[in-house]
Amino acid sequence: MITLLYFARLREAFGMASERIVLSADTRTLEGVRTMLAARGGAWAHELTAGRAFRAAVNQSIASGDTPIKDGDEVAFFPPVTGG
Amino acid sequence: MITLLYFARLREAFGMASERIVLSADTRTLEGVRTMLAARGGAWAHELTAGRAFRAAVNQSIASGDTPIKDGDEVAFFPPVTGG
Amino acid sequence: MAVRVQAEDFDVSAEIATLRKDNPRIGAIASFIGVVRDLNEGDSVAEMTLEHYPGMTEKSVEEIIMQARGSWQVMDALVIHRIGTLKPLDQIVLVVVTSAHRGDAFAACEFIMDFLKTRAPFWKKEQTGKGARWVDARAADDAAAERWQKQGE
Amino acid sequence: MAVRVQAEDFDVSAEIATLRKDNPRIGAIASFIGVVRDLNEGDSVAEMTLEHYPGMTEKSVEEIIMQARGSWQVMDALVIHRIGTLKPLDQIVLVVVTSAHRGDAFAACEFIMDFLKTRAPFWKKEQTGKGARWVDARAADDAAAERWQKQGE
Repeated sequence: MITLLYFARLREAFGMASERIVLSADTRTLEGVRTMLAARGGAWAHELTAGRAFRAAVNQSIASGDTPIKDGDEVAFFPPVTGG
Repeated sequence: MITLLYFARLREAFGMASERIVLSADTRTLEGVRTMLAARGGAWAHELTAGRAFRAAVNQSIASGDTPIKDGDEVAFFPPVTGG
Repeated sequence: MAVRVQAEDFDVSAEIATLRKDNPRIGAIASFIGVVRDLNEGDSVAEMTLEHYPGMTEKSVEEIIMQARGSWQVMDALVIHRIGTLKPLDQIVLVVVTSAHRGDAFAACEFIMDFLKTRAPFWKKEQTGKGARWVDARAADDAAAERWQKQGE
Repeated sequence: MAVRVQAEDFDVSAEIATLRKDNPRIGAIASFIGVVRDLNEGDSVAEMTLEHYPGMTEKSVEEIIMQARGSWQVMDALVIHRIGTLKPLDQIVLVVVTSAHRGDAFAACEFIMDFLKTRAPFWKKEQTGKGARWVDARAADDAAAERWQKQGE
């Protein structure tokens, strides 16, 4: 199981703030998680493609496609930040 | 007549904060005023020589040796500033 | 070092007094306050809502402050970032840095602020005359943050 | 734009509120407070006395602010400099700059502060364990001011 969190525009687009999913045996990186989510189609396919401006964090640190994912991780997807 | 003002260390060294003097006919620049004051000897000669760190203003603007001086001007001598 | 994410407003004088802790080695206090403007990208803004990523926000801002401490002589630093609904003229963010000298205080304060704009997980949704919209990250902000990375290379 | 030379202390929150005048175009407020340290050049400082050149002080600081307005997008600026006798922990100087954007606010605030240290006619006399002494101008301060002139060339 991993925890998935969505923020701001992505939270609205997906219609949910978080979910818990079981990691398939061949999903070992952040890119694997993204591919799996994009395969849901609809807003998931639209928002989580390479051309879109989104960011991801693994266990609350900014992560990239090759960041390893393991059971128990907290994985977040969100738009570029606009604080301050 | 011109007004002379002295600040900080120079005020203490000269034992006065201000004075009014009559400009001699051949004193037409700030350098001329400095030469005239340095000719008084003692602290005046000591403080107002080229090697010492002092600054001057004419009519409340930082001035240099060739700044013209005319009757009615306010001329100030002081050490480098240390505000803030 | 303190990082606070809160809905409540703040008072810069009171925060500075707390941060100084009567430390007589402090000679310089640089601070920055961000406030809500009534105009963004040419549209009038009635109000905005700030959302954040609890946990990651505090962690990332603490990391930013540690990085500032590594680059400049910093006595202490405070970051307050508000969340929730804010209106024009409301204060959004406060950064205060104390130091012995002003150059370090200014540099560290601006560094922290630039990273808050580009790295800390906050998002703004504006209510404008044309409806609600999420604010896009500005290229100028990314450039400001990148400047620091180049200097550090 | 306001320049004040005064013996009285100041409150940064109150001064910022006055300077903002509820202008909703302001997005950024950079401020700097200089305070008296208990140590200078390795000697403990019990108190200091600040002397200035009335008239020239206000004139030169106003000129500095005008110069900052020419270089950056500045909404308004405030400078307060205290004179008289001050003790460690006392506030000496306040510079506040309001702007639409943070880069301009930071740059103008630091610019004004650097010039206050090097050009405005203030002098400090410290009372230390070794007796009273006039503070010498620091080469580092001259270098900080010179940096701006080079950028302007």
